[in-house]
Parts: sequence; structure tokens; C-alpha cells
Amino acid sequence: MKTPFRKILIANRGEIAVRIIRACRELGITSVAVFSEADREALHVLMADEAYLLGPPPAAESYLAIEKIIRTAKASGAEAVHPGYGFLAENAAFAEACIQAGLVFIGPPPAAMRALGDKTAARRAALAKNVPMVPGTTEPVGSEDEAARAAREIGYPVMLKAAMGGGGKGLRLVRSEGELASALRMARSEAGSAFGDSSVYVEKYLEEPRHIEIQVLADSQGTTIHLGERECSIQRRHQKLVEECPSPMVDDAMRKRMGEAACRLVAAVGYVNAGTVEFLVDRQKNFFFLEMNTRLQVEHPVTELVTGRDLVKEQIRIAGGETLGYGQADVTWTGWAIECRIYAEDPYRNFMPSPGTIIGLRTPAGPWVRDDSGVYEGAAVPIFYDSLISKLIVWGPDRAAAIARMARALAEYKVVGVRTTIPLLQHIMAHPDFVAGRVSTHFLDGMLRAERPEAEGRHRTVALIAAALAGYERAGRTTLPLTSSRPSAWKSSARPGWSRPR
Amino acid sequence: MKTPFRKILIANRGEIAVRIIRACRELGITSVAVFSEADREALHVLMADEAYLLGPPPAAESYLAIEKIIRTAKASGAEAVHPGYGFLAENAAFAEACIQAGLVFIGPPPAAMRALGDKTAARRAALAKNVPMVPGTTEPVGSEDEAARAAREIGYPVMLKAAMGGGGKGLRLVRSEGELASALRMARSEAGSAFGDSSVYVEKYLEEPRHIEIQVLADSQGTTIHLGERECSIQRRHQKLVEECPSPMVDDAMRKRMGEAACRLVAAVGYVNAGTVEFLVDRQKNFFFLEMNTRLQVEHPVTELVTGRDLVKEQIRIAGGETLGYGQADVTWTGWAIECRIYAEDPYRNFMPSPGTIIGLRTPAGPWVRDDSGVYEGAAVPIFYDSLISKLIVWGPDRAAAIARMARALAEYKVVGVRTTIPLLQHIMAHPDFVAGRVSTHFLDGMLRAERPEAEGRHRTVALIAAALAGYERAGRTTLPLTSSRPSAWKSSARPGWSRPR
Amino acid sequence: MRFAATLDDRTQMVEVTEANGRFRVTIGEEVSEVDARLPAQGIYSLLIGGISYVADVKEEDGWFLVDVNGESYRIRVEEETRHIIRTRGGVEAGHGGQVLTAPMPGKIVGVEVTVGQAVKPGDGLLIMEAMKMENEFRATTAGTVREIRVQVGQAVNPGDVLIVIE
Amino acid sequence: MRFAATLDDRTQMVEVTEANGRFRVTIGEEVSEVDARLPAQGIYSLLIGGISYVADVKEEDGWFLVDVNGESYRIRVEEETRHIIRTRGGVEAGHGGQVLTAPMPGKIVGVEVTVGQAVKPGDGLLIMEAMKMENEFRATTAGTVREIRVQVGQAVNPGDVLIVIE
Repeated sequence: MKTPFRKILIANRGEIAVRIIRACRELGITSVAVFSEADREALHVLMADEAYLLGPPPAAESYLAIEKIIRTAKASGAEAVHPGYGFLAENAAFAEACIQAGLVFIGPPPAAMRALGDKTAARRAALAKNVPMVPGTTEPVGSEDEAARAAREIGYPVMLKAAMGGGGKGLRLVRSEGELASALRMARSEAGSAFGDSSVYVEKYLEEPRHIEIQVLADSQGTTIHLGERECSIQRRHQKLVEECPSPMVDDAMRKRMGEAACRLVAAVGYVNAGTVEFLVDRQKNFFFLEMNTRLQVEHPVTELVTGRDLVKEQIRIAGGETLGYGQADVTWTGWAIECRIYAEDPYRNFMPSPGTIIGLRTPAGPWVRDDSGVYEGAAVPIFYDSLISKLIVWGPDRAAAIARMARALAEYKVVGVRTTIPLLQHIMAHPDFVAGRVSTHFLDGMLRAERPEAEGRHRTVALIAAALAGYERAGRTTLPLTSSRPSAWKSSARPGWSRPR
Repeated sequence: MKTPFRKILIANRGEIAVRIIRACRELGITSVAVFSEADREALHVLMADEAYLLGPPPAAESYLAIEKIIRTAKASGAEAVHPGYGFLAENAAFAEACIQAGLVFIGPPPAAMRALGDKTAARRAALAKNVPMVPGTTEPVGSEDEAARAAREIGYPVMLKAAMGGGGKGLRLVRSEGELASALRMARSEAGSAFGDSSVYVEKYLEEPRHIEIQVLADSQGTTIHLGERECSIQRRHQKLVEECPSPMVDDAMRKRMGEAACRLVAAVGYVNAGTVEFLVDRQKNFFFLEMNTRLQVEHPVTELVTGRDLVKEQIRIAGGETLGYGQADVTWTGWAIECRIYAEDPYRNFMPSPGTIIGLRTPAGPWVRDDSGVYEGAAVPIFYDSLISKLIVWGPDRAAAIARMARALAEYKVVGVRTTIPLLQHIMAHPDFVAGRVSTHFLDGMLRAERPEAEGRHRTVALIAAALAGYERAGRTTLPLTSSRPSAWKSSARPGWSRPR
Repeated sequence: MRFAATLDDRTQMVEVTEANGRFRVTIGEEVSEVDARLPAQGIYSLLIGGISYVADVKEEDGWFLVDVNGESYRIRVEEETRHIIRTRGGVEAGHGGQVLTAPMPGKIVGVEVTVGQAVKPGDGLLIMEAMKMENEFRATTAGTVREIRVQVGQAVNPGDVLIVIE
Repeated sequence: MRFAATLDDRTQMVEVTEANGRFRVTIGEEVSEVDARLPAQGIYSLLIGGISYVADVKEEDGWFLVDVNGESYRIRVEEETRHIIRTRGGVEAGHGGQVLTAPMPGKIVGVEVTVGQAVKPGDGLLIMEAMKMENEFRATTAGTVREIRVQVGQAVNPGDVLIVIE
């Protein structure tokens, strides 16, 4: 593969920055990381070829600081900027600022971003191209009264949605008029702090729908194709937790219809680069346009493992002006991939974020297991950013094999120091409805309601034994042979003055 | 997938035991590990569902102790035994002992093992089925005089080979009669201690051949297919270091011819389960039968990633009496896979083994990277066994992408505490001949001769800076801010009495 | 050596004895022979009757957090004599109220109650922003709001008392 | 603070000064401004002029083994004064012979020379079995075998002197 750029700045952090650095390295492209003061020792800083400080920890002063990022890109000699997802990835003003500074923005043209990234504009575009849609307002609502009128017209339950949003932020479900005022306030406040725009619109809320999305790729020569669907119905707080490709619900005919609708929509606005068209699907396999994400998706790896296409490399190639070099007929889907998102959150305390230091980490490996992580043993999970620490992705020849492999990999995953979603993900993999492919966006709430949050108690005695031995050690019984004949791994390399001061 | 067995004992250690444990877990089969006194804290013991001590560290008293292993298997309630590779994997007496004890041996029938595992018998079988062969003795040589006569007849250079051998042990190249006596003694001694049989035979030595092997699968209902070739020419001391699938030399027609020859050979002796037929290939694409490995191969993962077939699961299914369920026409090859073997050896000191404790370990991850490891941070590499600590395998859509990905992954791999082959593997991935696919079994020797063993010195200044800072720290300048504001990861969890005594 | 081990509000006596490099752990009537190793810090490898367990043990606020096969337990282990002395002094303060403390650093973005207000379980008390998400804290008991120690816009640290309900 | 750093038989003076949480490291004429962190034990993250380096540093027998981007360096760092005192006492014993020591635990399976025998570089001296492979050790200089301290079948430990050539 030839190299479209010599140097790329990655305007992001965490696992996605690491993912992009890896693609750059494989393409022979120099990678430039940026970081906030909280991230000096973050994995993306350690892994990049170059790294520059942006500013203080709050995103507004670092990862959202457009001017600083562009100044750093120019000073480093970068030719292009990859925004990852989140932060500035769907900010058309940032894309424009890159272009004005002579940098290639690795993403769609600003006009296409505006046409599809703004959710109300996207709904108008979908309407124009006969893409089926969920009833709702096509413009942001102004006053609380206006919102209440719209909601009454559509009929409760309704969703309040940030016009510039994504990633589950600025979203609120409202089941009755009494809940509307406070939900509107919270959605606006979240939208404002996450996206710098507090516009909110109203949409009909479908009961028990599936969330299924289509990955599209478009090059600058006008070729637009899709790479099939992802099933993303397992969500908590409207944020995805488990994704798979293909979807257990989608057959070839449905994939073709959904894919064509997605391509129609993005082609209409001159879309270039990777993008995702999200649909809600009801039990009768009717699909409704939900929104467009004009960027790389968190869950892109499941599509990669099933199609064999490296989406980040495709993004870079397309941004460099290359043609895709293949068409819709060349895209094939082999086997089944599942992704589990490992968040530093306590799933049994209402997904409370669990920042801190990862003092112990064992990652799963072996056949067809992929760990896209943004941390390492000793790394901090700062309080300032999203709590996604890693994505675990597996491939198998069929769905059952993929689920069994994911269960195996999750059992190997150990994170000490912060709480994670791993125990919950293990329960999902073992849940009869999930195993049978009977999922909807309500799956997780239902499962959590039905489940006892405590440990099942199978290993109660073993836990007591381990704790008693730890107590025995702590009591200073140093004659105990809880040690092998070889010297302690860490201790033997720790000398006075070598380790950090406490 | 249904489960052919409830419980399997794995008569092995290291990465391959871990690989088999993972397959068992995904199939819902209880895994039973066995271990020597040197391996109480080895990864396979930690990962298995059950683990039983066999005896003292020397393999003869533990991993080669047939009676102890069978007694343990019966006592644990295991229904089958997986031998991995090495140790007892090609020992027909062990297979028979398993069967007599009522255990299923996950491998070929003892008769087929004898017919093909003994290298001289295998040569007779190959002769009978018109599989082309390198000239040599079909029987082990007795006296030194007999060896000398045979070598003269064949013509120097010749190879001395252990009749029961594999894995590069008990092999010696002899270029002239003067070298014969000492080479014969060493080959016999190594063969005796590695395989319990010091028989050695003589074979013509081809100049600059490639080592290409065919993976076969045969079920107990008589279906025999092949999964294509592996290119294994990058060897040191006749032990493989880098393998790929497919081979840059092999086209569809050649793959078909080699595959058919391999199937012909194994079908003739009633072979069942997975096996590998090794060939030497000259520059004119003539292939010569070299030997048969009647077991799982170290490098099986490259075939897995390109065919999508899980060879360990196939072995277990076949041993359970299941049919393959697919035929030769269903086997497809997609993209390119490369494996690098990470040995605890110093490649620049004549591959001197480097046992010790792994005090620091960072493993590569991310897209299409598979790490099949037998160690963890803090694990010991004992002096008693093979020094293979991990296999790194990558997949890419084509060879160039796979090489770039392997180079990226190797750069991420850090092992502190023991020397490894990683730096050498990095040089191989960057070598113009390797990149061009111009390899033979002499590639590595030639490359090592041409190369300066020292560091290239690109990062001399950076290394001096790091050392100076380490010296500054050691000098007790504890005011230095070589630490972030967060507490030291390891130190914060280390309490008096908690850590091991020194 | 004898310990008092507390798990799920239940305290049991546990005895650990050591012989020939192995351990005998007695919990109530149940005796386990344990081959225990510590292959890395905080990671216990236990072979009990041939079964291989790996337990991650982390100490937090005087409790051991023990993870075994995806199950998590929070266990307090005290030397038996110490436990007897401590518990003879009276049971731990257990009353009907709720003291809401901050579980992590964050910013208060909303207070939904006033001092003197009666609340019932599930009532919203306060909204805190942390890690870019708003988290609502609810009452776990019925009672009256006695104190509100924070105000909107204030940054809080873990352990800070936010609201007291009696 | 000034150090003497020895790499590849060459010793250079290196000065480390510290200001505002950063380091200035001077090697000969070359001055580097370094933003250094220690994200994990023995792993240095260095930002030098925007370039991000990760150096693994391990101490072994008084030397630092430093790995940077796949290159390995063995560097001795001494405080300058100590280095001056040590080297003033005379250069390290450097003579023409070879003292063969065991680099790892193993078993001697063959001795190929006898005391008094003349050897030249490349001559086989001894065969040791370690990790199931036989490894032959060869003479690195010409000389005469003065001592053979081991015999066939003997187990040896790292550092044990095996053969002395003068």
C-alpha cells in the first residue's frame, strides 16, 4: 500500500487514538499525538511517534481547543488530521478550520457533515431521499411549551435528542408530560457541555426496537458502498455496550434494502469517507432512519473482522484522494464478530463511573481475540473524559462460536483498581435471550431488573479462603511459602530510589 | 457446536497447553492441566479448570512420565488426552497406553503414528504412494562406519536426523566426512534425551531449499482433506522462527499437487486427525517429502487465520468421532497470515537460551494481531524445557500488509528480564529478501552473517539520556518529578507483609 | 491463626494453619487443604482438591475485595482477638438515616431537595456530573433532609458528605 | 549532577539538571530538554523535542540495560567523582586470556580440551546442555588451557568458572 500522507495528527485520546496510531504505523505514516495535562502518561502518548501538550485537563481547554490543535498540527508538520470519534469528530467548524490551515481533515467534507451530522437537517435529507423515518420534529424545539406541543402531537413516549449529539449524550426518554421539563433541562445541559450546542429535538419513541446501523464508505471519485450492518441493541443509558456483525435479524434481502437506503442518503449530500447510518428496526423488520454519524464508529472493529477491511486505513486512503478500488460486489461477510465495551463503570451501581488507577491488568488473547485498549497496567483513568478503557472483539465462524469465544475472553480479562462492565458483559453472554438473538434496546434494562446484583455465591468459600490467606500474610507470617523459589518479580527489580516516592 | 467430551487432560505445558485450554473453554469442556514442580505457577496451571502435580522438573519425571499422566487422567475423570506438540505427542506407546486405559487419545491411531511418525517408515510409505523424496537411507544407520558408507553413497553434504525426531532436535548437517563422527554422537545424544530413542538416519542435503508443509485433516469416516501450505523456510538451527500461510512461492496448481500428495500419503495408512506433511522445495518448484508430523504443529495458527478453521477444535471433534462436515471444495484461503516465534534466547549470542523471570511484559494487540503466549508478567522461564514463550500471529489482506502489521506488533512487544528473538524478528521483517519473498532455509544464516549484532546506534543519545535519568533516580534525588500526580501503581497496593519476602 | 471473616453482614471464624508448604483453612465445619501461591502481586493461585482457582485480592478501606471467576466479594478479615475486643465495645452505628457521600470527584449540577423536606426511597436528591455524564442520586430510606452541605456548581471529592437524611 | 556514562568502551561525562519538572541532559556538547515520566517500573517515557520515546531500563550487575525502539544498549552510569576515584586506581584487569564462565544453569555433557593444550580462536572447548539443547563453547583467543574446573555430567550455575585459558 502506498502512503497517502507522511505525517498525521490524531486529535483524540484513549483507545481510538491508539487504534489510529497503529494504522499509521502499519502504513509507514508518522503519528502525532496531542494530550492534556491529565494524559501525559496515557497510552496514546507513549505509543505515538510524536506527542505535544495541548493544555489543562478539561476538554474545552485541550481536546476541544480547535485553535491549539491546528497550531500543533502545523508546527509538527502534519499533513492531515484524524479526529477519531467524539470530541471534534463531528464538528464541521473544526473540519473547515483544518482545511483553511492547509490540513486534510480525515472525514467527510464540512458541507456533508452539516447536512447529515445535524440531526434535524439529516431528517430532512432522509425525507427527500425516501428513507423511512420515525415521526418527530425536523427542527430543534425552542421553548418548553414548544417541546410540549410537539410531544403531544407525536404522542408519548418521546425522546429528546441533542441536534449535534452522538454517543448517547444529551438524550432523554420522556414517558409523560410531567417528566418533560426536567428532562429538557438535563438534555440541553448535557448537549451544551458535550457538543458546545444545546439544541434539542423531539422524536417518537419506539417500544422494543432494535438498533441496527449500516457502515458506508465513499471515495472522492463518487463510489459509495456499504459494508453491511451492525447490531447495536444492547445499550445502557442509550449508550452501546455490545455490538455484533452481522445482526441476527438481518438476512441478505434486508441487508441489501438497508444498505441501499444508506448509500442513497449519503450519496445525495456528496458524502466522502466512512460514515454510519443508524436505524431503528421494529419487530416486523421495518427500519426507520434514526441518525447519521459522520465519522468512524466506536464499534467499527466488528465490521472489520467480518469483511476483512481495515476501516481506519480506508479512511486515510480516501482522505488522500485514492479510489476505493473495489465495488459493492466485492464486499463479502465471513463468520461472526462481537464487540464488548469495557467501561470503567460499576454496572451494579447504575453505571457509576469508576475512575482511578489500573493497578493490575491481564488482557485476554489467543485465537481470534482482539483487544483494542487505551490503557496499560499502571495507567490512570482520569475523571475528565469518557470511561471507555477498552474494546474486546472476537470473531468466530458462527454466532454461537463467537459468543463462546467472547465468554472465554471475558473470563480471562482482569482489571484491578477500577470497577468495569466485565461482570455484566459476562452475564449478557450467558443470557438465554442474548444467546437466542432475541434482543432489543430494552434488553439490558430488563436483564438488570431481573438480576440480583450480588455475586451468585458459587465461589464464596474460595473467596473466604483467599481473604483468610491475605489476612495471614498481612499479619506478617513471613515464613509462609506463598512464594515460589524464584525471587519476586517486581520486588527484585525494585531498588531504593528507583521506585517512585509515595 | 456440541461437546464431544466433558473433560480433557492436556499432557503439555507452555503456550500450547494454554491454546488447548482456550479451545476447551470455548467448547464447554473442563480442562485438566498437569505440571512439574518447576511449573506450579505456570500460566497453564493458572488457566486450567483443574491442575495436578506430576513430579520433579526433569521432563522424564513429569511431562514424559506416561504412567503418571495416565493415572492422573483416570483419577481426574478425564475422557480424553490432548498431547499438544513435543513431549509425548508423537509417542505411539503413549497413545496406546491412553487407549488401553480407556482414554481417547486426541491424535492419530497408534498404527498410523508408527507408519508415518518414524521417519524411515514414513519414507517407505511415501515411496509406495509415489510421493517424491530426497535421496537417503530408509533405515536408521547402525555403526559410524555404516553412516559413513551411506553418506558417501548419497554424497555430501548430508543431514543426520533422529528417526523419532521433530522440532529441530537431533538434527546435524555434515558437510564432509571429517565432521561425521562428532555430529553423529551429538545427534544421537540429543535424540536420546529428547525422544527416548537415539536412532538416526542419513539424508541428502539440498542447497537453498524452501521448507513448505501441508496441513491435513482426516476424520474417522474416511474424509481426508488438506488446508493448504505453510512456508516455514526461516529457520535457525533447523528450528522454525517465522512461518506464513500461504507461501509466496506456491500458486493454486502447486498447492493442489502438494495437497493431493499429502492426502494420498496419509490416507494410505489410515490416518485420522490433524497432521502435517513437510516438503523441501527446490528453486524449480520441485517438492520432496521430508517427514510427517503426526500431531498439531507449532505454527498451526497461520493456517487457522487464513482458512477460518480452528484446528484444535477440529482435532477434538474428530477424536470425538464427529465427521468433518465439509470437503476439500469448502476450504478457502483469504488473505495472508504470518507467525513469529518469540523464544527466550539471545539471537546475537548464537541463540543461547535465556531462562529467568519475566519482570516486565507488554504484549501487542489491536487489529488482526494474535498473541498465543505461555507466560505472564512475573512468570518464570524454567531451564528444563523448550524456550518458546509466545507466538505472535498477524493477518492482513495481502503479504505486504501482513508484514507491515507484524513489524508494528513486534515494535509493541516488550519483554524485560530475559533476552528474546524479538529484535532479530524485527530485522527479518525489514529485510529486503524477506519482503520480496526470496527465502530459503539458509536465509537466516546468511542474514546473521551479514549483520552487525550490535545496536545500530540510531537511539544512542536517547539511551544515554534514559540511563542518566535512571542514575539520577538511583542517586536518591527523590525530589525529581519522574512521577505523575497519581500514586504509583504498584507501590500503592504494596503493603508490608503483602509482598513476598525477598 | 484464627480470624474473624465478615462477608454479607455475616461473621465467621476462619482458621489458617500451615504445614509442608500447604495450608489448611477451616471455615466453620468445612476444612480445605490449599496449595497456595502468589504468582504476581494480589493474584492468588489456589489449588483446592485439584481445582485451579485464581483469586484477585485487593485491599480497600480495610476490606479485601476478592474476585474469583467473575464473582466479586467484599470481605473483612480481622484477627479473632481484635474482632472480639472491637465488637464487645458495641455494634457498629446502625441507624435508619442516609448519609450521601460523593463516590468520585465531580461537580454538583443540581440539588433536588431542601432542608426539612420529607423524602421516601427513590426520591431524587442531587445530580452530580462526573466523567461527562450526569448522575442522579436518590434516597435509599424514608426520612427528613437534615443537612445539605453542597451547592450547585461546587466541585466535590470522593468521601465528601453531600446530604444527610435522618 | 554529573555522571560518567560508559557505552561501548567509551566513557562520556553526562550532566543532569532539573527545573520546572523537566530535565536538561548534557552529553558532551549536546544539550537535550527532556520531559520524563515513569509510567511503570523501569519504563521511561521521554518527550524530547516532541518526539515520544519509551525506554525500558533494567539494572543488571551494575549496568543499565536500555531498550529503545528495539535497540539495546548496555550503559554504566557512575557519579563522576566515583568514576574518577575508581579509574585513577588503575585500569580494569585486561589481559589476553579467556575465562569461560557458565552463562546459565546447565549440565556439562562434553569437554573437548585438556589442561596444557594450545587452542586458537574458534576451537571447541566444552559442550553444555541447557534447555534441552546442546551448546558448544569455543575459544575466543589463542592461548593455553590452564584450568578445567568441571567434568562431564556436572551441573553448573551461572557465573561458575568452567575453563581458564592464558
